[in-house]
Amino acid sequence: MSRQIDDYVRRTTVGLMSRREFFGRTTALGLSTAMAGTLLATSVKAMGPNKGGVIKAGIQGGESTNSLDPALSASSVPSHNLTAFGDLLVEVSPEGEIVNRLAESVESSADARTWHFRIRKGVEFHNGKTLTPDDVLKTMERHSADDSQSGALGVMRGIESMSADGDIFSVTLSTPNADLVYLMADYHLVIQPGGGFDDPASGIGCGPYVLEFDEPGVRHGFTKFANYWDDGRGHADQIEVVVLNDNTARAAALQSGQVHYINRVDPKVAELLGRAPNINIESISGRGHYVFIMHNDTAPFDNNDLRLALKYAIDREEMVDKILRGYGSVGNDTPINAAYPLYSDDLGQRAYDPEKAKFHYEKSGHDGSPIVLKVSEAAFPGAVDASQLFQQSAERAGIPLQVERVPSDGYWSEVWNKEPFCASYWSGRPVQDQMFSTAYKSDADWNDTRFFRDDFDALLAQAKAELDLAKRKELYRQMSVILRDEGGVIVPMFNDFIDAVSTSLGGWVGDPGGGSMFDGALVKAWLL
Amino acid sequence: MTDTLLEVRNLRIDGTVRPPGERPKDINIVEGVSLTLAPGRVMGLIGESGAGKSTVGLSTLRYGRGGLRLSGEIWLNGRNIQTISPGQLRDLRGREVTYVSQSAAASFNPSIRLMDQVIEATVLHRIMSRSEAQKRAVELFGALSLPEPESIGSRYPHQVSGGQLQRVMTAMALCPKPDLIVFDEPTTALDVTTQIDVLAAIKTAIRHTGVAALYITHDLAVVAQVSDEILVLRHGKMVEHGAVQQIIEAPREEYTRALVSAHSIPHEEQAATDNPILRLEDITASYEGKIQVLTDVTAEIHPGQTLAVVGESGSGKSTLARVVTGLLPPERGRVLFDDQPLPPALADRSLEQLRELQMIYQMADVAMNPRQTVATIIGRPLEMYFGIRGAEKRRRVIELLDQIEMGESFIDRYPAELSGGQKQRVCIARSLAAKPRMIICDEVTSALDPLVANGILKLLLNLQADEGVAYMFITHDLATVEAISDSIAVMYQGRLVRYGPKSEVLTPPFDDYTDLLLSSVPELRLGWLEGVVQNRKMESAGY
Amino acid sequence: MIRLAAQRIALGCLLLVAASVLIFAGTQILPGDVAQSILGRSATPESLASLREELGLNKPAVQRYLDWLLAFLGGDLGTALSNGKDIGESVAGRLGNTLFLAGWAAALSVPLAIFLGLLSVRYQDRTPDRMISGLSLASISLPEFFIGYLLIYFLAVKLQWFPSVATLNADMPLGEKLRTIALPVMVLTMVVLAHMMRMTRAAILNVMQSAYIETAELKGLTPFNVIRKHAFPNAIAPIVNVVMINLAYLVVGVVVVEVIFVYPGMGQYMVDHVSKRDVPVVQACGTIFAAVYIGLNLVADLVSIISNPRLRHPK
Amino acid sequence: MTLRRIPISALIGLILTGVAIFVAAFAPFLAPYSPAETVGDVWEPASDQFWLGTDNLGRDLLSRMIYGARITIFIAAAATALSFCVGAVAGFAAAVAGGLTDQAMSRSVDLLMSIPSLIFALVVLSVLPSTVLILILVMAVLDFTRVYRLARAVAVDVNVMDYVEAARLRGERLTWIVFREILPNALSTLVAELGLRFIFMVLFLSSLSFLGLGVQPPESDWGGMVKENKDGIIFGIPAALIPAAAISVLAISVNLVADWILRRTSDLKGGRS
Repeated sequence: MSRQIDDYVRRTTVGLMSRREFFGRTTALGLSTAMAGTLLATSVKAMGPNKGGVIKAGIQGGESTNSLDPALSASSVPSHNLTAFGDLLVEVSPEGEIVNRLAESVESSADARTWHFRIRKGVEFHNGKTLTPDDVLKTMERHSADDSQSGALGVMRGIESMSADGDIFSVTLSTPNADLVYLMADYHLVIQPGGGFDDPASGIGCGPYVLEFDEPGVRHGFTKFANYWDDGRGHADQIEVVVLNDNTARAAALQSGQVHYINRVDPKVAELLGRAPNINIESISGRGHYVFIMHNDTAPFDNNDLRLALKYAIDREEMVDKILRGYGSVGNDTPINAAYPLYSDDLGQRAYDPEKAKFHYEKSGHDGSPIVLKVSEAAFPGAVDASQLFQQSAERAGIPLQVERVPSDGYWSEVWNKEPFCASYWSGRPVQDQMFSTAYKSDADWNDTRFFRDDFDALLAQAKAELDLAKRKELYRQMSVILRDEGGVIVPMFNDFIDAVSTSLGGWVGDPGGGSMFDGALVKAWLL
Repeated sequence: MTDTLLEVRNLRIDGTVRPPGERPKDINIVEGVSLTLAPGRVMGLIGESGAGKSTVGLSTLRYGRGGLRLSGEIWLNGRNIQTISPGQLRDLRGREVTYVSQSAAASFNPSIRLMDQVIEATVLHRIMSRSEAQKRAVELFGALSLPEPESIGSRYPHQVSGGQLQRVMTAMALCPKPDLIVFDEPTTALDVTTQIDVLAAIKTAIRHTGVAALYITHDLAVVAQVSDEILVLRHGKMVEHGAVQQIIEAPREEYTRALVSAHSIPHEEQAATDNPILRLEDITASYEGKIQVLTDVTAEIHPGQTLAVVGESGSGKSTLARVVTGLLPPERGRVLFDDQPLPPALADRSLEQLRELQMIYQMADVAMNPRQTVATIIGRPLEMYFGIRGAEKRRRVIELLDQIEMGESFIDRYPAELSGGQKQRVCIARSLAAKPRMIICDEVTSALDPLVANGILKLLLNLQADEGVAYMFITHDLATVEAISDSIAVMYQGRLVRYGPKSEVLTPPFDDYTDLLLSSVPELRLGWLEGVVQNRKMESAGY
Repeated sequence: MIRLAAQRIALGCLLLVAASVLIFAGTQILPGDVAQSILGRSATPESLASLREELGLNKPAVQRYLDWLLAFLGGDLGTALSNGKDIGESVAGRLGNTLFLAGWAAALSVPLAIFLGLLSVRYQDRTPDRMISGLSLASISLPEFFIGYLLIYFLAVKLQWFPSVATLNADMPLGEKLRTIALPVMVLTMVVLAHMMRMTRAAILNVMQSAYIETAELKGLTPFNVIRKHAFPNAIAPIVNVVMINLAYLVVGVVVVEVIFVYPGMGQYMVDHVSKRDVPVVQACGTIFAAVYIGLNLVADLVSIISNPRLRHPK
Repeated sequence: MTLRRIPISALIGLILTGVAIFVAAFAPFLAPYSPAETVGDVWEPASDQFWLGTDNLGRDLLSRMIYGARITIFIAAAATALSFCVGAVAGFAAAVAGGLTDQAMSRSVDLLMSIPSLIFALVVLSVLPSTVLILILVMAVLDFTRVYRLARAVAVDVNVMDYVEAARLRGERLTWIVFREILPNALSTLVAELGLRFIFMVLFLSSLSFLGLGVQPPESDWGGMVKENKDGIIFGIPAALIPAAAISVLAISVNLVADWILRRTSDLKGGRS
């Protein structure tokens, strides 16, 4: 059997077998997914990456209006660029652990209010300047300024002060946050010389690749940075991001061998594409999830039995099957899944159960008037169809669900967060704390389920300050349980990130943070 | 060499017409035509339009316009050209037989210099080298008494006058030294004074080169001057064939006699009454204030009488009509209708004024809306001016149709379903419907065949007798003038050169222009052309 | 003739200015503003205000237009609001690509169209004519994206002869470039060919009615020479006219093709910036497009003036 | 005129066009399924359950084709009609009025035309709410310029005819001259043009929908359906080819009819000369 596994490992490493397939088979052989993951990872390392060559990626999500300013990066192409020319203080590994990048080490005070990052020495920017903690400080200041347009502005909130002295960069928080280090892994926070105040869009960082040409909306090319500090990255001599927003064009480009991988593969073409002998479909379940949200403070949804009834009345498997066509995983009515650090996999999975649904529905004493679900294609791809499935499965449980379709434009301003029961989408956050505090804390910015629970908030605060991972994990577990059993959110499924990768590319390790190895495939993968 | 150059044996020509949205159907154009022509002889083909003259002429080049189908035998230089290959046919065209068309202006390629077109065939068929051909062309230009024979070849068609073009085209036909030339109404489109020169030029050219010719025309007088024998065609069949003398002096066939005796309409001149219906007071007019086309024209028309305005193209006679109708307000002078000054501009005239002054056009088929039936066309003035509608209107229309000798059966036809003469009659009826006191007739007969034209003229005269309507009759054809006018105005370059009662105007002494004009009108007698040419030579020689 | 030509040119310039005003006005009435659409959902009032200030969006429109016009005439197209790049540079590259594509498409389609036109006149109402007009009818009626994807499927994916994605760049050797744009060129050719061919045919047939064609035939010229020497020269004006219209289309009308083949041309560039309300870019592109269109029509007019012997050789 | 007289090509055109219009008119009765509901798996091949297979969301392609015909033809027809009424009337008016009026109108049309239509449409539609009405308006505005030019050209030709002058001399009003003298003689040319414009509208609409600016989902014209299913093309899935083919067939058949009308009119000219 072990030889069997080794064989799979080898074939997967060199790309003869997709990771999906690999996990399927190894688990079939009785291995735990995690186990198999580490196996694969180690072997990949063992194989050792090939150096040289040119890797090209066909990426959706780029326009001729794109800028190289890290603060403005909001789609795949810009973030590909960031990973190419920039580096972060810390990163979150696919397995959810913190990896030090420009920070050699990270320490925090016992109360998790002050954090110290020891900045790596001898790191050089592409313009020849050497990295100093001051650059880090300036960068963070630029992103946290009040009038900053940075996408990371949100994560910078709650920072009281920052300072740089010696080779230490320190952050002081207004309230304790054990997860700060995760926040610092936000992909916008690329360290720029002088914080990029003078020329934010220069494209100069201390990443593995130097910008060669920048044609927004067309392509971005980079060449290997000779003095790059980390040998574990930047294997190819040159990399190129080709902007291919059109699905068909992307698929065709990969099939005709013009690019080595493409992102955002539409689930329905995934198999078709995978059938090609020289192409693997790489999909990994991320933190993004499709949801139906109920306002806990609005009748009839203020009745937990009704909420439970609806939660039991949805057939998650079917949805993953029909809406995601298998490229996704069932949800458990909590925004947290295995993609999060400190995830506890021992909450029981809630399944479709018409009996229980009927029971709770009757218990709720609802007057039997149709329950209106507002939906639009804008909520998430296939939302309308998903709602129709929901309606049918609910009907089988004797629950009168009425799907009302509303126009796509204005959905986010008029329906979402206003209507008591509608479809929606959450892209997820790097850590549980952030996810909870954005959407489920009583005073959260976007508490779109009107979920006001002091005990929940208390747990959140406690977890924030808890440095003992085991304890935090337990706290998070309790929170998820509360949400699952009493929350207003129905989470039928988590959608996968689907990439299609040429078999000529090696070292592919899916990252729950995002597709294309969290937009880092160009710098992490190599040509076989 | 045989003594017959060309022999046509019972030629038959068929065509196919494709009426819109209908199945195409075959029609016969020419049938049973036979003729023989000896080298150097000239045969005149004469007949009305549609008699198949041109078609027969072109058949000698085995050319059928619009895909006409030729059958029968056409022997040229001893071989039947019906049977030769396309290559041989191309070799025949432009070498053995050449063609001079009615409108040289249209027959020259506007974007190629004349010389290149004149010598094209000659060089193409390797009859001469380019330089020789050019030399010959220049000689021919001279022989055809064209100005600047050396340089005229380097001009473009639009830089040369119509009469000159016609001669250049003759030169083009003569250049490759063909055995036979087909002249297709070469002078019809020209003014009489120009026509005579071209005619003379062509005649001498033919005589000198000794080429044989088919001379196609509808004008007996013209053909009599140039040809040795005449073939009369009608409806695609031969009517009569004989020597010129015999045809014009002793025609056998009824139809031929009619042709010969055309233009003989008895009309007694009437004396001018005291108060004119229309009076033009020293009219001066010009287009966009630039080229002055009318200068100090003063004339008057009396009720129930006809003023003929004669002149060549560009003499300003049509402009005069535009002034009277108000389409072109004059710069100076005024138009009095019934002693009341008419507003110069059309827009300012009252419906009544418009009604009393009607107009008939030269081209009847563009003067009627092709999408309206005869009933609408004639009926419209009735309802406009008199508010007559419905059955009453229809009754009046039928009356009018009877008046123009056409009858009820035509009432629901479209113009396209009428013959040229009938169209013109409908136009007349339309103007009559307004019960006008005066009608302007702009070249109303010049687009028509002689016999048809006569019919129209007679009709107009009868109507004048019945309705007492006055005519302002614009024409370039002096024969017509003599036929119908009471008084005559001769126009030349926008001025009245001679004006007065018919009798005075047409009796000597003449001013130079009128003299030229009158003497240029072809007369139906042998040797007329030579005579005139002779006189002019002598005059120019200063005797 | 010179006067006439001069008039035409003057008119063209006038038209161009008018067009630029129209475009500017149009961009002014676009609802929503740049700042809003740059920042998107994460916009806060402060950041909006600061960005607007920074972009100078709070000057009066007329002044902005004049400033812009002067700069434009001075060859300075300004900088894109959305990514602060110099429009001149970006446009230069994009325009270059567009012209490159249009140029080759024209080089292929124009001669082909005229040849086919002549051919179908020569064999009027016979099999070749019928076939040609049938095919042209079909190609007129096919949506261009349809042709495009079919070509991609067969020539790029199945046979792998040509790349499906036409991302062109300056440092390619010419051969490589041609291979890259092969598919878009084919599509464009198909799209414009039919129209030009039909017009050529119509124009020549129209001339073939004239009497001097008969004269030429009666001189014993071969049918093809009749067309070549006598018909074609007099049909040039209308033919040039339709050619110009199609060239204009090749330059300004190819957004769809650009999308399909991801070709870095002007259209795509402009569309992106429209969605971002990037006024300066939209103005620049719009004006350039208008200039191309007006320019080409001007050429057509001038040709028809020049090719007219009456005007070339006055009496 | 009886069917026998119509040339075969035109007959085919007429029949196909008729079928399309019939289908569009009676869509609800003909369509086996609702165009919006998911009835099968994605991109099922044609079967006797789904005659044309299913589309990218597993909806019955045939039903969507039928409703698509309705939307496509309706919008294209409406836009054509609009642009024609405006364009023709304006063109005639300009031709008959002549002088300054003519100059002013023609120049402003030139101006409008000097802005590339697709770009124009993209700009306008990307900022205005994309409703069917606005779509029609934009398409009409862009198209009427061409109609105007043609109408004016034809009218100018007719306007110089003697019978128009005769009408003027008779003292007819402008309306009579435009509608009774000029219109009937310009009509056939315009009708033929109408057909062509309609095709351009269909293709233009499909381009817009293809660029995502046309009809908004779940409604969809044929062009939009091509867009929805195009991802399948490169995998040899015909779902996108069917609507595209439909567009072509419709265009061709209308073209055939238009050609025929054109030929008839030119015959008429030939008949008169």
